[in-house]
Amino acid sequence: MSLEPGTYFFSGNEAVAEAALLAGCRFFAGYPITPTSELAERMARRLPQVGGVFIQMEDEIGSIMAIIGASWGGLKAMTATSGPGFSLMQESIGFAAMTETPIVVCNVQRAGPSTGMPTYVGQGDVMQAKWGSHGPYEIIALSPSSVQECFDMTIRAFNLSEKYRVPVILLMDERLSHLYEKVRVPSKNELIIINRKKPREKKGFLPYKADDDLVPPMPPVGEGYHFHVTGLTHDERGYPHMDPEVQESLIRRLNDKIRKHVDDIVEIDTFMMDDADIAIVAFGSVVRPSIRAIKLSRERNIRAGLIALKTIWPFPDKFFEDISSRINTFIVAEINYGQVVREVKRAIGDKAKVLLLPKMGGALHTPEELLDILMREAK
Amino acid sequence: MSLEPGTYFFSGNEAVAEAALLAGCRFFAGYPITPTSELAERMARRLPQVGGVFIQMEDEIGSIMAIIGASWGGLKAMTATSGPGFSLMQESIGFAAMTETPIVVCNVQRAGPSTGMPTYVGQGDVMQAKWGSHGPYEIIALSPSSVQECFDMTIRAFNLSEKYRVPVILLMDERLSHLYEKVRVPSKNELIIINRKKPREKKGFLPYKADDDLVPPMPPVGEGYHFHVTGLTHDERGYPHMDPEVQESLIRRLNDKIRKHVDDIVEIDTFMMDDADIAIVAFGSVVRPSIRAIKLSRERNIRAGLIALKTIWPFPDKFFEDISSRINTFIVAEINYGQVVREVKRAIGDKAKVLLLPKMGGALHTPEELLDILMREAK
Amino acid sequence: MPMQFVKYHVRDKYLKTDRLPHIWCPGCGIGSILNAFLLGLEKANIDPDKLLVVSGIGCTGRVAGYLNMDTFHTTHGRAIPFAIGLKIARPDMHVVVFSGDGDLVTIGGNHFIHAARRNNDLLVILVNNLNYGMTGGQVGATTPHNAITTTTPYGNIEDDFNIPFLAAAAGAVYVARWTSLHVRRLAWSIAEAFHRKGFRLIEVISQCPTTFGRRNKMPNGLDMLKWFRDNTIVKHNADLRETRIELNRKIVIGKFIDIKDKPTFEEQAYGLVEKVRGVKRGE
Amino acid sequence: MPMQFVKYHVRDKYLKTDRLPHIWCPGCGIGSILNAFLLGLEKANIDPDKLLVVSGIGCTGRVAGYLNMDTFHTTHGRAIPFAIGLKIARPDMHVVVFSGDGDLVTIGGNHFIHAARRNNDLLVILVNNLNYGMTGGQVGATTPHNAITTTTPYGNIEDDFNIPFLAAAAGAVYVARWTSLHVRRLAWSIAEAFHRKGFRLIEVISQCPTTFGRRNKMPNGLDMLKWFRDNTIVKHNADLRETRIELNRKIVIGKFIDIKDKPTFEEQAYGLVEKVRGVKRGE
Amino acid sequence: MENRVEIIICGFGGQGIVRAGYIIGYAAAISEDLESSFVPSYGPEARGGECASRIVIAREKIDYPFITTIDILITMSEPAYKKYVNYLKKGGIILYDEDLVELDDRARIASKTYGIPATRIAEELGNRIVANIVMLGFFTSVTGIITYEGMKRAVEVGVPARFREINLKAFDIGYSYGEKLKKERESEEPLRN
Amino acid sequence: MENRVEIIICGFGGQGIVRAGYIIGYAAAISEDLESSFVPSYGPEARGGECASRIVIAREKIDYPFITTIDILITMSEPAYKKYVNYLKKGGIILYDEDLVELDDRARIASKTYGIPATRIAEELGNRIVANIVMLGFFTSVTGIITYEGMKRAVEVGVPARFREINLKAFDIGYSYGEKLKKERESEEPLRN
Amino acid sequence: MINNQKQKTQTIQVKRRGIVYLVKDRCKGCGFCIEFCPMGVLKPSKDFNAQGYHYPILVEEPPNKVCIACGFCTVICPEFAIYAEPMEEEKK
Amino acid sequence: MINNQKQKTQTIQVKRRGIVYLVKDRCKGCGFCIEFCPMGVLKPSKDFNAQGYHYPILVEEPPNKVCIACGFCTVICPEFAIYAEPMEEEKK
Ligand SMILES: Cc1ncc(C[n+]2csc(CCOP(=O)(O)OP(=O)(O)O)c2C)c(N)n1
Ligand SMILES: Cc1ncc(C[n+]2csc(CCOP(=O)(O)OP(=O)(O)O)c2C)c(N)n1
Ligand code: SF4
Ligand code: SF4
Ligand code: SF4
Ligand code: SF4
Ligand code: SF4
Ligand code: SF4
Ligand SMILES: [Mg+2]
Ligand SMILES: [Mg+2]
Repeated sequence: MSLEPGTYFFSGNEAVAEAALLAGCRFFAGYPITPTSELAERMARRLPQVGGVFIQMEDEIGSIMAIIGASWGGLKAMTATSGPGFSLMQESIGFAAMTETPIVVCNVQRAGPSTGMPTYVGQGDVMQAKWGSHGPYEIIALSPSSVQECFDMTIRAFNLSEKYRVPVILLMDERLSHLYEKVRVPSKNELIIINRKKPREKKGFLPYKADDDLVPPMPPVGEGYHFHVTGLTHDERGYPHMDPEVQESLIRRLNDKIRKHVDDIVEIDTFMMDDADIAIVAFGSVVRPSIRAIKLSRERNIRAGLIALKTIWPFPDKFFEDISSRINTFIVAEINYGQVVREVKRAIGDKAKVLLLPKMGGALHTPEELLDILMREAK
Repeated sequence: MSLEPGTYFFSGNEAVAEAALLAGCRFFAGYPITPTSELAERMARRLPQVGGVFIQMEDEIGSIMAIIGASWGGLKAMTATSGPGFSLMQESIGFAAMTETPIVVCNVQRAGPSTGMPTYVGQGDVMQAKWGSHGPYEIIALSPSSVQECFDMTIRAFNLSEKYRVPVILLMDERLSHLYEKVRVPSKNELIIINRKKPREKKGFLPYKADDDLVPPMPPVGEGYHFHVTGLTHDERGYPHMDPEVQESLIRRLNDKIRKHVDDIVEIDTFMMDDADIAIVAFGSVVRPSIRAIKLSRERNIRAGLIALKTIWPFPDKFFEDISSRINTFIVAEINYGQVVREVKRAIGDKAKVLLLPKMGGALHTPEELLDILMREAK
Repeated sequence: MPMQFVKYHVRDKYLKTDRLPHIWCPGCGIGSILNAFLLGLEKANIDPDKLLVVSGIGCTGRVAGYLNMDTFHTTHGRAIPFAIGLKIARPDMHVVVFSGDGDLVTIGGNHFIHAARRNNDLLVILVNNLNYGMTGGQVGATTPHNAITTTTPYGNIEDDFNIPFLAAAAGAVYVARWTSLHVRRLAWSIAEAFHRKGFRLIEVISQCPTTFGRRNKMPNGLDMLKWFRDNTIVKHNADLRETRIELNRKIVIGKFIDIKDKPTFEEQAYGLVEKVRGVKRGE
Repeated sequence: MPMQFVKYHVRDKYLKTDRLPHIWCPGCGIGSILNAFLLGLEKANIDPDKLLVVSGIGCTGRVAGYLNMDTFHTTHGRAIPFAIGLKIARPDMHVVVFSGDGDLVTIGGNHFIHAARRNNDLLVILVNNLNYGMTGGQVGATTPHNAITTTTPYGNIEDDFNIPFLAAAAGAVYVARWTSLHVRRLAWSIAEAFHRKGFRLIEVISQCPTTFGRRNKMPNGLDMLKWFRDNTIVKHNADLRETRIELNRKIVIGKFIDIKDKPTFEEQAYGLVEKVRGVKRGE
Repeated sequence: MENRVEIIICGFGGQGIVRAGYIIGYAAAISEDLESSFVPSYGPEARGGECASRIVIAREKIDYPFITTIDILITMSEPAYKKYVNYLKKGGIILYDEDLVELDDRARIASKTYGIPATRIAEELGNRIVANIVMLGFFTSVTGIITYEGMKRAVEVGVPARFREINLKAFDIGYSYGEKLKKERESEEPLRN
Repeated sequence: MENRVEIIICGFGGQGIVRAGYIIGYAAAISEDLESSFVPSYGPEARGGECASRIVIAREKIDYPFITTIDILITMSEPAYKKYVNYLKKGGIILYDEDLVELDDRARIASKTYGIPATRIAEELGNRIVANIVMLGFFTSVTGIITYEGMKRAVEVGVPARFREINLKAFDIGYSYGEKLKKERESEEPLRN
Repeated sequence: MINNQKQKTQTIQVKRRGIVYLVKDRCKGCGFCIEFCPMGVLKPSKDFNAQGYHYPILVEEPPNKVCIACGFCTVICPEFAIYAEPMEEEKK
Repeated sequence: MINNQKQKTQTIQVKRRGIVYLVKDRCKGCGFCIEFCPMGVLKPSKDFNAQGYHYPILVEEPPNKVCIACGFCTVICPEFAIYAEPMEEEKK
């Protein structure tokens, strides 16, 4: 009963829900919050149809802990929330990172901080997605810019989380969650589904001994592995071990398993970048007015292009380093007071001018605003 | 019954507690956690002696919300926690930022992520202190490197929070919290205590209309101001107002009131920087082996110096920009996998080489490790 | 005499009238409860300048914003801990927490039981509209078994909390339950509770026609009020094991608990100050 | 016959013996309770491979790490929601939550009452050592009034939770309380509870000589066990309003609640799957 | 149809504005071989108050799925009309419930305006709530952007099964009303020039 | 005293190792006009297990307040001795409870070693727990880093009031024991050269 | 007060009479005052108010249906739109 | 089992006898087994074990004080150090 291939007219929220089911998600635990409640509502209706379970927990902490538990129980699992709930989930995101639990967390960004404007768009949680929990850890964060991408990237989110045993954040925004667009659902054989690797043999199995890809196989429960999972610093057996050297090797591996696979993880879309000397950098729904602005600028003979970040974390440092020599000015358009722009600056150094075009929240940049700055900077 | 001037032998935890009382703190709400429980324990004993109240809440969320409430009730208030609790507090930190509530949050960093190594040092919460809550907001974060600084900077933390009506994070680490050193307690007239400004008159008073310093006076309760406080986007009256323009001006001001006062807020200690061409950048307890390493390097004719960050947020961009021309190499030594180093890189661009000397947690850098890298990089 | 058309209402002095009309749907019960609250305030003879009102997030959470007093609209689930700090800072003021069921006993359930246990000196008005109104009608911990909500499209498989029982088990000293139809008794109860001390809970069952009623065959506020009229039974001091709300059973309302002499947290905390310092506060 | 010195213990098969000795202090009660748990497991005839044990953070939270089974040491206060997800994923397994009082009813209190309400199919062993052991003896929601702890140096001004009452009010189907001295009855109770379904709570009052006992005139484990011996009274089906723990009153222990037929959350959730799909699960 | 058409349907909460928007978007995207996007107005602040659906329909992939200027304004309340008419493109079209909306001078910017007593028709059919579908039928007829069959299929999908019949009836009435009006207009046309 | 002296006191949990470390640090910082730092070993993992206090005493401000090599090792258990003796500086000093610790070859690195039956003395005084203070008295005498008065003041501050008397007694016994030992050594000294 | 419903149509002896006031444009037409007025003196208007709702008006004059200033409408109205006060002569 | 305390010194008729086993170095000397053995057959050793604790040893031989394999020490021991089993002949 998961979706038949074909064309659908979905909102971003709906697309994520349906893609999750196709990716194999069979458990959703969540707590209502604008602007993503419809995602949970669809899951509540759809999960029983595919043999899965929906549970509304008492809060967001309970929600994410329940999906972490379910993931260890063998189910692909997700939750969805927005700023206030995402903030509450931070402790548990660190726990999932530390225990290498595959989960998908959809965070639909609204205008913050605090309660802010619940029904209006924001992009203020980009840094939080990477840094919101304590201690050094890595996650993956993907940012779709159309309903089709909501769909595709949800499947990718599950795949990456299973492959790297890491929490994957689907960093949506309010505009997308409530935007309806056409979605093409691929056929079963076009669909790529990745599942976590299982231990090859039980004897001498060390639950936290990684393979060459730095990812350890994940043992199933109830089959006699007798493994222990802990958020304390642990050795390869999974036993707590309070020793700076154990910490050094565990934490380095947890981070490196993502950092060393940047090339596999990072996806970037570019538009008219071949001959561009000025570029807009955007992500999420801001990509849409940006495309329009690039088109308008080209009509005015401005050689502008667009860099649309589909993967935000790990940050595509190398991409920016490489491209920076060809570009005079990067304009980072984001609905916050400067987050991705810091990363771009760090990656590029002094090799090009980097400008921030911020919005505090509540509205997208208009194509005209973007065109204005392109025109101003192009000359 | 707060402390007499004189010399004391305090742990970092004790120094913070006593300084808070001297700064006027009369309410502490907290939840036990290693390595900062002794701070709460001292407050539990001391607060009743000075007429204040200690409450142990049911969790960290309750703790920080209680101090926010008490601050609106007119008391200077603080809480103390470590990584896991700090993660739980993130939603409320955003609320305090949005409602411009003066509070002090002491976060004693231990080795993370997750439960990690509770009794061992870490510095992995630096980025979290700035970005842990959703949406665009600013806080202030101070980082002491000796017990005397724990004392002095706690008073400063209260002063800055009152002056700018902003949450101030005292970013300690486990080494400091359990280190005992000599502390000089100044006399009453050496002590500078800042209190929040009150409205000048009731008539026509707009609770969120800022003065020229971008900080609005804070009305006391029970005196007929009839003000409303909300985490929703609000206009100058404090009324919820769902309008991108209101958001734009409110959020811009909340951020700018910190950004525009960087010069007042930032404090940096330097050591042997006058003629240095290579610099260690450190903060917290890592400053201590760094000083030693600089001394050792000088014996070997290496012109090394130390930049000790006392204020981490807002980040001292300008300081680094200014100094970067004189320095060939910055070595950022931190107990995480690269946080402050990103900021230094961003601030400096390509003007100097920036290296990270990371530790994953559990131990400080030794003076020898630091000396090694200085020797390697100096040639 | 015909209807007298006027510009002001007798309760206007308590309200930020420049914010009216409020955001609540036509037929919503929150307005009636707020109205009864103001009547209770008046009956209890409380000076609004000595009153602080704290709300969480939700439709009910908007109450604070309409009151012409010092008021606080906090975060979801955290009105109680905020109020705890506020009350400790100002033990001379009345602190009322006015919020929704989801806010106070679902996400905020832990603060609720701990505040009851500690006997923090708060008057809590809990508007139980049997679901999450603000976010569009999801199930809550107060949604009756089998009820339809947006996240229980096949009927709620969970049981709901028996809030008076829970509050009593946690230690609340005053526990009453009314509905948004029983506004007069509610007002009296509020007035009475103002003159008690410690953790006091008044649960008010209310209608949310827009999101709950609509999906449960009571599309209008009036339908739900009639349900309350026909399906409630007043039973003071009822056995609290019998007060769970079920769709096909009478809802028990009344005053269930009224303990007058339990010391509050604040009395004890400031008592400690006096004990430790050997002097009276303020000296 | 003299003492037989040996290398292995009869319960070793259940333990990760390479991790012994455990970190618990000499005279701590957690080891005895763990021991009784294993006896109960054996009595109930539970295959350890069909058992998942989840702990939170705290001294008691370390239990999971010593068991030679699939075990989970989660975050502070969150063992229950983790276990909820785990159980839903594997409804064929027994899921036991084994954790401390602070973990389960202080920071984790909300998950506790909601899981009881929902009747999530979990067996919860709550070790109540009247304080926070792991962090050095702070007050908890279970610390009796007037007791001395590191954060109540002048005596605890708060009242403690009556955990059985709270669990019952929230909806638990099996509620019992024993002490770390009553290990045999405890083991029987655990065995019995394994054969019930739904949210089952067994509270075990335990000694923490190091941080609690020391400050309350019972510096050794033995002192505290003697206190339990002399100050407990077995009263099955006791009136739960009478079961709060006070320093100078008898502690009521026994089996208080035992409801056998309430459907669990998992039964209903998978029942919904069958209803909606019209087929049995797995087809 | 031009390459890109931007439509707003507006009124107040409870008039089925969101559903109508969804149905148009769905009809374009699924029934027809077009691209479309749809954004409902959203949130508690809109309860009972003003409400709007924004639809973009295009032949090619839609880069920017939000409204810039309005090609077609469908309005079912006076306040909504007043708010949105300012964004109407010169030469755009206005459809309106003629019992609820009184056009003013600003409507002159439109090249064409079409009124229908949609709510009255719905009330006659026995349920005010189908006024939105009457309006959809009318829209289908007078604009021709979506075929009759295409929109009808979308209505079938977009309304709850138990209300399908009355909605399809409403749709047809609206459609016929549009057809009739067009005919009348054609004959009047010369006079208007 | 040299400019910087690094001291470790070690043993197992329950021997008052942390308190002893605090008292030395306090004595140096407050009673005397010196600088000092003190770091207790910490945390639940240490319960009943190994335990150590680290103290640095210096004439000038202490840049690096942690131990690098050990000048003075005070040890009250064999496992602790074995662990820390490896870090002892050549020419350092060892103080040890002679009933609980047996020095081995590695002690040769020390310039001097001083044994005292601190625990036995404490037991004779009626409470094992004051063995740490016996050791402090002994330390005061044999090292001379802190004056007798200075350390005594620190002991008064550092122990609970109701145990003050027995602790001061313990301190004096330890001190006298040291004085006696030093005298004996002095007479022996020539032999040792 | 709730069981007073049945008395609506009865003629009763009224002790005092009230004046009913309305802030017309606040009314959202919920009908609570109309339904639960013990005397049944209210009915919905034909007109709409500015918000588009049918607000309450008084049905008829004494002796059958008169406002007794019971105050129920005053407190049940969720919009702070309606209130009643005893007539002057009876106010004290 | 708890009230059995008083029987310690009584001579009682024993049905079965047990063998007591000890993993010596696990013992932390809490004394629970010693204190609560219903037969009072245990006492602390003079020696220390490797962890430095006095472990339990058996007091004396029959008839007064014999282990009856009641199993209480087996289950109360927090260290999984002591256990008792019925003697072979009685095992079944
Ligand atoms: C941390 C967090 N989670 C979720 C939300 C979204 N949210 C807003 S109100 C609400 C529930 C409101 O329900 P209730 O408290 O019953 O109030 P009502 O609207 O029914 O009066 C929720 C879940 C939020 N604001 N913050
Ligand atoms: C979020 C969070 N807050 C605080 C802590 C610190 N902490 C660890 S264990 C513990 C309390 C333990 O008490 P309890 O649950 O009663 O277990 P016990 O040690 O008494 O068995 C606390 C507060 C933590 N790990 N995480
Ligand atoms: S959604 Fe429900 S609770 Fe919220 S205002 Fe509307 S009727 Fe009231
Ligand atoms: S601190 Fe208390 S609970 Fe923890 S191991 Fe020691 S005695 Fe047991
Ligand atoms: S005051 Fe009473 S009698 Fe008069 S109109 Fe209102 S409800 Fe009816
Ligand atoms: S109760 Fe108030 S809002 Fe409702 S109909 Fe009467 S006057 Fe209007
Ligand atoms: S089994 Fe029973 S009788 Fe035998 S030693 Fe153990 S406690 Fe004593
Ligand atoms: S109960 Fe166990 S640990 Fe305690 S004394 Fe006996 S054998 Fe040793
Ligand atoms: Mg509600
Ligand atoms: Mg405990």
